[in-house]
Amino acid sequence: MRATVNGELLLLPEGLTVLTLLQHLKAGKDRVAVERNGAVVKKARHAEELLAEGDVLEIVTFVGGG
Amino acid sequence: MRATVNGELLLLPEGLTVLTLLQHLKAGKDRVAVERNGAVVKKARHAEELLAEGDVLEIVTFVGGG
Amino acid sequence: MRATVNGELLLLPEGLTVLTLLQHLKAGKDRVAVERNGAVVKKARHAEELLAEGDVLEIVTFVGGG
Amino acid sequence: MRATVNGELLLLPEGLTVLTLLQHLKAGKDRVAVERNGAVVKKARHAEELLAEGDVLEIVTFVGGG
Amino acid sequence: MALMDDFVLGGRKLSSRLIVGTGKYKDFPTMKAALLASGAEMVTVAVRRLDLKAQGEASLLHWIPKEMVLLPNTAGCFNAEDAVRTCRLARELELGGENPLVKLEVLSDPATLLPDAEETLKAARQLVSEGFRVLPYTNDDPVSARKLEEAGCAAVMPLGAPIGSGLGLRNPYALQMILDQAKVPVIVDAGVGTASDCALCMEMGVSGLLVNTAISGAQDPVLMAGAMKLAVEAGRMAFKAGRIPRKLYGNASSPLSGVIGSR
Amino acid sequence: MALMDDFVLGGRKLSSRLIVGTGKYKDFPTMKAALLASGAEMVTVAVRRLDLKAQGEASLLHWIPKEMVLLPNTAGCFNAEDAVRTCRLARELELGGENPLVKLEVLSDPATLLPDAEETLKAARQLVSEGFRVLPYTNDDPVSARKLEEAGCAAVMPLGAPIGSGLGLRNPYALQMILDQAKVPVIVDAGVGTASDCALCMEMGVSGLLVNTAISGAQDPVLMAGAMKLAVEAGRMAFKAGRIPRKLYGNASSPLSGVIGSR
Amino acid sequence: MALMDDFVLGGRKLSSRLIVGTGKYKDFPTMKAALLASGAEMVTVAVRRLDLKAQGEASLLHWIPKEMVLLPNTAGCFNAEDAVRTCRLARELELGGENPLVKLEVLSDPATLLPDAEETLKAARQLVSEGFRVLPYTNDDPVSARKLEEAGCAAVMPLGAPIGSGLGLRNPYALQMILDQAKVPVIVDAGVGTASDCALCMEMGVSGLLVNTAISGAQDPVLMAGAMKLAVEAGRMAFKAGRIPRKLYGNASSPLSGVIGSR
Amino acid sequence: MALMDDFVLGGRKLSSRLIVGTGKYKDFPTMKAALLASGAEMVTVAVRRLDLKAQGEASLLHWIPKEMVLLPNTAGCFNAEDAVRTCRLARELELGGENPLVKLEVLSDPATLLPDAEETLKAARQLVSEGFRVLPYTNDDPVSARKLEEAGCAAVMPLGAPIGSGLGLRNPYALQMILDQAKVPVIVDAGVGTASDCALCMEMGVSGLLVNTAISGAQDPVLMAGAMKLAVEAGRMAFKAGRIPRKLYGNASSPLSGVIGSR
Repeated sequence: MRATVNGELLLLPEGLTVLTLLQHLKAGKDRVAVERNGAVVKKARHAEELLAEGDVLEIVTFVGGG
Repeated sequence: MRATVNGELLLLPEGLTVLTLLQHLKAGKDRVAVERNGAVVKKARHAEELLAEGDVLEIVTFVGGG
Repeated sequence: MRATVNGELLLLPEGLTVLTLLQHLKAGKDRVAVERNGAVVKKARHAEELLAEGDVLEIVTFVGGG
Repeated sequence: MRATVNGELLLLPEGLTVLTLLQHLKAGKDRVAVERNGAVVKKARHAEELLAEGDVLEIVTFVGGG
Repeated sequence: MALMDDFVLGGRKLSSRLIVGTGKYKDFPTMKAALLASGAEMVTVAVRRLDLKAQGEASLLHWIPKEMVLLPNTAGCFNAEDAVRTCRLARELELGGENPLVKLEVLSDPATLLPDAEETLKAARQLVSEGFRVLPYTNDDPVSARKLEEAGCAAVMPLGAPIGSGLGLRNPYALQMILDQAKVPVIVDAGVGTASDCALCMEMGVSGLLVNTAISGAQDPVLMAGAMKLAVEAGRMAFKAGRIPRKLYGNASSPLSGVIGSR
Repeated sequence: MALMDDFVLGGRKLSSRLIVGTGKYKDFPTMKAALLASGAEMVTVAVRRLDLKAQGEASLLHWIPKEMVLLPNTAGCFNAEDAVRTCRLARELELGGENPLVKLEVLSDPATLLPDAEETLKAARQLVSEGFRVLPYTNDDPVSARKLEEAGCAAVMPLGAPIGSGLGLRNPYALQMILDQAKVPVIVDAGVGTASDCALCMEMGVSGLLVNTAISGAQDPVLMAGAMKLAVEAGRMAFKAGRIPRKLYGNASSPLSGVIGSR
Repeated sequence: MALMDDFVLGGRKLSSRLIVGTGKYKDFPTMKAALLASGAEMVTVAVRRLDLKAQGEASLLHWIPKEMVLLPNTAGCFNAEDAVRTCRLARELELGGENPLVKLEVLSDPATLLPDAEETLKAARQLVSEGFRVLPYTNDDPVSARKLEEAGCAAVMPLGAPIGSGLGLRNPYALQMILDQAKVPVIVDAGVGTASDCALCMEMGVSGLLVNTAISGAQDPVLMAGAMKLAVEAGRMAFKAGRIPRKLYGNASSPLSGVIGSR
Repeated sequence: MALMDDFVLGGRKLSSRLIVGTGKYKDFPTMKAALLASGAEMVTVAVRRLDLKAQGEASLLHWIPKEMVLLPNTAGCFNAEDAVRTCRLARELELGGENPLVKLEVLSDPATLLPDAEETLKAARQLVSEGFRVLPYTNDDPVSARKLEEAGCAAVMPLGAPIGSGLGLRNPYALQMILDQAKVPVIVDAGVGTASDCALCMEMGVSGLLVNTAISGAQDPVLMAGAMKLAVEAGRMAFKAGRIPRKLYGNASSPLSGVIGSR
């Protein structure tokens, strides 16, 4: 399955949820937030939210800024 | 016939055109422009443009300004 | 005996020294310094220094200043 | 005869006056003023004023300045 | 010595870089004398309701030298719509003309008299689409200026300070940024207090200035108008002449050598 | 429009309030053109040793318009005695004259080129006693200025900034105090960088300015000279015209009443 | 002596009036030391894409003292929509909270880094409607500030000068007008260069300052953070203490009477 | 965080760089509280004739904390001779001491309260020859400052502005020149109006400040004293920390990459 994650087109296993995607990307270490096709996916729904072909995902975290 | 001219409600004779209104108001001496119900009435049409009950007219001229 | 003390002409008893003058003026309460006829009289000499007719004395102390 | 002119020690013919010195130096072209041993020599006296051994002379003119 | 560098503002070729207002003079003769003393080729006028009671009153236009270009403004408007309507009437007052010039001025409130950049931009877009040549009065925010230029305005006219404040150029940094980016003429409008304010702005490279209160409100308006005329020319010439750099330690203007008594 | 207010400086009646220097020009023709463009009626010159090697070299004086009054200076002197000797020679160079004018300039050191107020005062007292009309260059300390005036100087000439720095008027507060107390003309000497600096000083009420480096060092000295001329006139006229007061909140220049759409 | 006057910003009670950024430090330990030295109780953080390649990299949050309130910003956004999306993600990152605080920053372009007032206002209206407590970074135009306040922002944060410029408060007149009208806290955001800039703004009556580059870019960031802390407190205290008026002529601090030698 | 950098002034090691005056307080308790709040280690006092009529009146010295070093001044003296006599009396008042510290202040006139540089220099030379450690109050002329240093003064104390004017540092250029050349401590004496003035001077690198009216004349002198204390420390720390450079165009404090929505 293809999806655009943080601006890059990735080839991903089928049937991923937001949660398993984050695990797949080893993005667990940080506090992150996820936007799927322009809408935020609440943490509470990470386990259920299934990804689909062509999804556009943004995975963000806090960095230094002023 | 009643019309609002420059913010004042006036009682006017029937059948006035923009041109005769200006004469009636002795507003000839200055270079003026007329707006009728929000739209400019071109000088060329002053003689034809008939006023109607309830018209809102603005008659303006140049004054000193910065 | 007459002497000018801090700009004022005073009539003083004969035989005053700087020390007895200060006592006479009840000027003991403060830390003071004395100039006689333009020259400082050191504290050590207050007891010996005899005043003379027409002396010009300045008795000063510290006051608030910037 | 030796004299210091404008800071330089010069060997000069005997019997020069200020006037002949200026001619000798071809200093005629400009408006100049002359100081001899610290004192100005008025133009009127240039012809009489005889130079002496060891004189210190300053010959000045106007230059651009602010 | 005169410097020959005309500039084009809203399609008009101008040799004077001082535009003056016609407001707040104690009488018309004084105004006329000041306009002439200023050497201005373009003067601003306001559009207002004809006073129906004032019969046969002298008209402003009789007192403005014929050769001066009229620049109608929208002063007094506090929203885009009123400003647009005012411009349409101004065009009619000017007896048409293909691409009428207007000074767009949309204020935020009577207390500060500061421009409302948002409404000004809205009005500018509409007026440009109707063929007006728009000279917008704006704040000193380089972003507002850029948007007005992108909207097709014929110039940008940032304030130096609030209208009538006489504070001069409060923020040269902002003006410098506006100048760095602008491809249309930059005119400093409002805030000038005295002649040196004009010279200073011109030296930064602005194309011109628009002044009213500083002239009409001076104790001697005609003399001040003359002062502003010279100051604008002086500032322009100094800009062209290329000033010396600023440094903490200077250099002697007279030679330090050849001094008497030295060895 | 021209403003008629001559002033008297060291016994000379002048209508131009701009005095210019003759130093540091790339060549004499440029200098002459700049002097003419400046409209100056008085120009400063330095007194230096004749160059005994330079035969038949063109003379400065051939390039200074005859109608201009020469103001010899003592630039390059670092003590009172050298300055006094230089003035005596200058008097001789000027072919006498009852009360010769001199610009007294005693500097403290070549690095800062700042005036030595103590030595300047000493020299001023001596020169006045010898009948000179002394125009002293000084710092911007009102006390120095007062002492020079009390010593009988014909004017006081405080710096705006160090010679050749181009920083303009660094301390308007000090200049204001000097103006408040002075009964002789106050001339701002040194520090000017560009035209607006001149206008600004004149608007404060100084009698005139003395400028050299800002003109001779400009990329186009002749054009800058013209700019300075206009700026000085503009500043003088603005001073006379009486500027509007400064305030944080301004006033409308167009009437706020009679706007369309209002009730 | 400590001055007790907490203030409330976006629902948070703060005793420190200095908010600091976390950007551009050479390393996290330096950042943490500077944050502690600044005494700040609120720090800004940016929201950025997780770097998918950087495995196990240290996280910013481990280096920010737990007691400090995070203020996520929308830096890097150049339009309202991106800013709104960024705030929604920030809310999620902050693990909810009823009315999350955000620093709204919508820039016009990477060259000037100036705020786009139009887009900022658009985003502010949307965010307020979604329950955010919005602290908007804006230009120094009092009209923009008023509109943001009317849109329901919890504060207004005008710039002192462009981000990272270090120019300090370029236009105190504009800031004064913003203060005169504002009913929400006014925070000066961006432009500070050194400690005295902070003191000066606080003395005008602003509620606080937001500083990043002036600290992280100093040669000794930790020492500068301490300097800013003291300067903000000093400025606040001076504002409360009521300064003496400015006048050209002063008054003696020592008595002029009772001097020796007098009559 | 505290910065450890004591300095030596007239042989005294000081950790506080704020010297305060004791004049013009509404009462002694307020003065004492302000002295303590200021953190000063050295305080100025004036020498005046004892009031022969005021029996048993409270003495100033009872209200000055014992640990504070007294710095007697010659305020009120208008010529060198009176100043020298006053210093000799002050030495006696201080109960001797090998090399007594004095603040030399010779004023020109009661109207401007400006220092008379000529008389000050004369007095300084005499006092140094008598073994005094002289801290002279002077104008902001770098040449005066250099001569006082050459005369053997232990520091130079240029004014920021006239005594009691509250105008702050009027001429930073002059102060910079004084700092560039001085090998003794430079203390800004007089002119400070509020806390930011202190920070600004310290950031330029002066060794300390002397403040009186700005504290005693504030609406809340004790609070202002505290503000000045912090501002002086803040300014010193900022000077040591090394500020960022000023530039017209800034730099982002948040990374411009990694923004959502970008490609």
